[in-house]
Amino acid sequence: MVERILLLLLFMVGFWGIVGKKHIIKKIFGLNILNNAAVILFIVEGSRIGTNAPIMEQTGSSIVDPVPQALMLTAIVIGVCITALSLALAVHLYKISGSFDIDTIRLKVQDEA
Amino acid sequence: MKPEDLVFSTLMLPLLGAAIALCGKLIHSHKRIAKSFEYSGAIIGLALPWVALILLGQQVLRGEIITGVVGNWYSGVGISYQFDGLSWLIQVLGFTIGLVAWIYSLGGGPKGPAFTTIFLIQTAALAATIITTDLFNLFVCLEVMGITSYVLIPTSKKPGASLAAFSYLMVSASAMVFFLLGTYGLYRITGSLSYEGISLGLKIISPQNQMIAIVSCTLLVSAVAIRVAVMPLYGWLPDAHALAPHAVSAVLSGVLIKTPLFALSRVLMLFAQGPEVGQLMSIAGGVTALAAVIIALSQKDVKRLLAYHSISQIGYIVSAWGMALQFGLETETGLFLMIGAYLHALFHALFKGLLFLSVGTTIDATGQRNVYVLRGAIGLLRKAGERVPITFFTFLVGALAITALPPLNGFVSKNLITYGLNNSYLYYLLISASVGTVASFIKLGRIFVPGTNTKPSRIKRIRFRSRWVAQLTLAILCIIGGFWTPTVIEIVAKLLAPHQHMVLTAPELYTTDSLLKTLWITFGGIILYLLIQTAPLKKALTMIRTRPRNFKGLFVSFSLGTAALALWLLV
Amino acid sequence: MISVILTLILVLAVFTLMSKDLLHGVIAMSAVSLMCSLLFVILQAPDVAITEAAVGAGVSTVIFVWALRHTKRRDDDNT
Amino acid sequence: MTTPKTFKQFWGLFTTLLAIFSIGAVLLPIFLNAHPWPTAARDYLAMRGNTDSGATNLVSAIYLGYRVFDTFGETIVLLVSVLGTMGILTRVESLVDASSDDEHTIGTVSGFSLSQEKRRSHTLRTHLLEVVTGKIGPIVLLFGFYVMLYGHVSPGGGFQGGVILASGIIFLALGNPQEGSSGISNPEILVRIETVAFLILVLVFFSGFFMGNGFFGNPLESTQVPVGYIVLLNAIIGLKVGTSIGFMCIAMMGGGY
Repeated sequence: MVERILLLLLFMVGFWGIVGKKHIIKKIFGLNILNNAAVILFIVEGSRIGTNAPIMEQTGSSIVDPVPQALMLTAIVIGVCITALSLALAVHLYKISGSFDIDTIRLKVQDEA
Repeated sequence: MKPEDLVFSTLMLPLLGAAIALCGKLIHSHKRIAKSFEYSGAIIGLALPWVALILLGQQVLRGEIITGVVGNWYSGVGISYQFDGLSWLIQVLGFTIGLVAWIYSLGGGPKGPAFTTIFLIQTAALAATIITTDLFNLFVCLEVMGITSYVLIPTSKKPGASLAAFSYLMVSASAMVFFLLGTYGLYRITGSLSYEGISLGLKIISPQNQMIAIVSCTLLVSAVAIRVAVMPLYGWLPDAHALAPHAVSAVLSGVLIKTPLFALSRVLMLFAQGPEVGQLMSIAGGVTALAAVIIALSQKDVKRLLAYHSISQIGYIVSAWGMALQFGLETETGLFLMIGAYLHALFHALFKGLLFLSVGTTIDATGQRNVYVLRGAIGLLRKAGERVPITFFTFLVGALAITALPPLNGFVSKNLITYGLNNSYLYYLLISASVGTVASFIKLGRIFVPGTNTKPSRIKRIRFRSRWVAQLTLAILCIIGGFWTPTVIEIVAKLLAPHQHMVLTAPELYTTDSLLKTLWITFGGIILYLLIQTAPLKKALTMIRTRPRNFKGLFVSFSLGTAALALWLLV
Repeated sequence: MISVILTLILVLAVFTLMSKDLLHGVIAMSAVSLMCSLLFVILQAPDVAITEAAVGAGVSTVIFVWALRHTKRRDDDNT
Repeated sequence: MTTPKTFKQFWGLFTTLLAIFSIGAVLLPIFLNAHPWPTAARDYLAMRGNTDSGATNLVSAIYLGYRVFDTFGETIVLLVSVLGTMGILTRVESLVDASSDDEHTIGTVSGFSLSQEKRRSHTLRTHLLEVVTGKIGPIVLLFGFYVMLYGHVSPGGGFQGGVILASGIIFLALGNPQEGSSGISNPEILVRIETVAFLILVLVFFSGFFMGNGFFGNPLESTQVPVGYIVLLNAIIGLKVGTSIGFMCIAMMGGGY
């Protein structure tokens, strides 16, 4: 139970990073945390039904559910790709506006447009 | 060739094309060979799937639904798919616009093997999104679709485009995490990821799990609604669509915002709450249609005006779609509304694509995007090398189609929707939105009216040939879409509901009643246009245009919208 | 055990968002990833643990550091 | 003038908290869900997973067998992300150089080199670093290949091995005094391997169709070694991922390290 509440808090921290922070790199941190929270949730809950890793070296052992693990491999990689792209965009925005603050960037960009 | 293989060839061929086009990147020294790689990739990816689509079309018209598991693996773990009439219709829409937009991009728009690769991958993702019946696979498809658009938007090299791409990325990537959580909730209570397993599992869940099912449904719907850009969640769209390269804009607002909507209808059919969601979405859609058109009226950037019209038209589609879900496809009204929603999606893709491309050509030639400044575009285009005013003609076709004047295709689909809605409050919302549409296209059309620019424009000679091909293709499709209406409706009805032997009486569209209505709407639009020339309204519109918009608003509206949807379903 | 690691992750996450020096934030972010992968090892998910360690703590840190090298490190108005 | 500012700040804080807590309230039932985790898929896989795919590592069996379509999508996301990052990177560089501005092209990635003139400083490149990384690089590469090719029996697989491969490539690039002009750390060669690996990956998914097992099906299903498919996919994905991430990192360092 404690873990679930902690995970929810972690998720909310990530969301706070995206919504509350003006700094765009911090927003990307927030997105990362958000993604991690979802991944941990899947893995923690999926491991409750077994005791062994899903590698069938001996038959008959009680393994954890491999499905969420396989799904999360995909989710982690997609998360990193998104992070890479967003960082590249952030650097580009910094180069054209000289700031990391999202509101300042919006003002600068609108001036130029 | 087995039908299962045909289904997958519609998405594997674009990917093969993408791989081939990418090989063109390796050969820098020989421009010719690199080009030939790129073009052959594009032909494999955008033209060959049509063969598969035609073959598949014969099957789905017979009412066959092709289902299975990808790669014939065990269905409890593997990814299941379903190819039915809806998939076929959406793929037709996607490949039409994809092919035309790619041809346009040869003349003006991003170039190079990398662009072609990403463009083909986007098309493949569209094809995959609509055939998958697995929640996690839908997540992956939506992510692929998203990441291609985040990459394609900033290729126009405008500073604002990077910001638009960044906002879109942040909001839709975090929405996709919510989608993942929705998947989690459903997997946990039903033990399955495929739609079939989920719908079986949802029938036997205990009452205390009912709430989890509802919340999961909420998360899925709001994550997809971000992509569709219904009213509270639309904030990322105008900048992204206005600042993207023209060909990409055409695809983005033609196809990319509609595919998730129709994929969502598959998901919603699983839930008992589907009709309620449909009801809320239809209200949101109606409000979107009217509000977006008012904002569109206030814009001065040509492409941003068009982008707000995309939101407005998606409002039409969403309200018809939502009402269709509310009534259910078994009923005649529901089926009609779904046909209207699809036809409007298709026709909107055609005429909005056409408008984006024509206006894009005008912008490229004249270097001016301000509605109030640009005048006499026909003459300027002639100076840029266009002897026959083709761009003006295609713009005119698009504008007349979007304002729903007969006999163009917009008239058909809009009337179908209003016929289906039949005097509910949504009907009046949509009618008043139509009036606004007429007024704003009169405003936009003035760029072609002879006159002198208030600012000197730098005219650039551009290459017209591939642009003409693209624009004329879409214009011809717009014109012929208005004829053969009964046949088209019959086919779409057969595809959307193959197992109902309902005698569909296609509504007579060219009645004096509907023609008179169109006349009134047009008249109202002209009046409204004259009204917005007056000082107080001008001031009000400027206030609307310069209203504060910020990044945070996107997220606040997302979370509040999600909470509202959850409350709506729970109470 | 799981709760302890999760608490640590939570603290690190808050630190990441509160840090004045973004480089500290990046280091904390990769520590979050490492803690995650430790958690996954405990939870019998070795594959995910390897991926998280390689991708979260490795590749994404490299990209973050690259981004900071091209820009500035400090978050001046920490709001 | 202070009142509106504080009001604005207050309003901002209020909306932020509202957003966070409303989303938290919506997510509460999802996170606190105590329904027992479903075991149907686990039980099936524990019984049949090994014989279906031939892989001992059931996560690999799902990742590259049952749900290989997802993995393919993920690989595509990586490809597009690297292409896009490179495109933006060239733009960032061109902002610095204020040079080439040919219209509407996604920058071709070949514009990057580790060549001497592009580099601004050599502060971090010491002799020690060159020797150590140059010697460690091949070992890391070997380890990467091990993780990659044994993914079906032990933890690891194409993607994880690929990332290790990428770090080996970066080590070699750091250790190579000839600025990556030769060997595997040459960006040109990396791009070539990446592209060809992607083409082969697509063709492998076509192969199931040619063998009559449908796209994404196991072409070796009826043979003695069904696991060959997973090993093959691991190898190709590993090469693809390793070269593209390695290339991206080298290009990022290209501006000066």
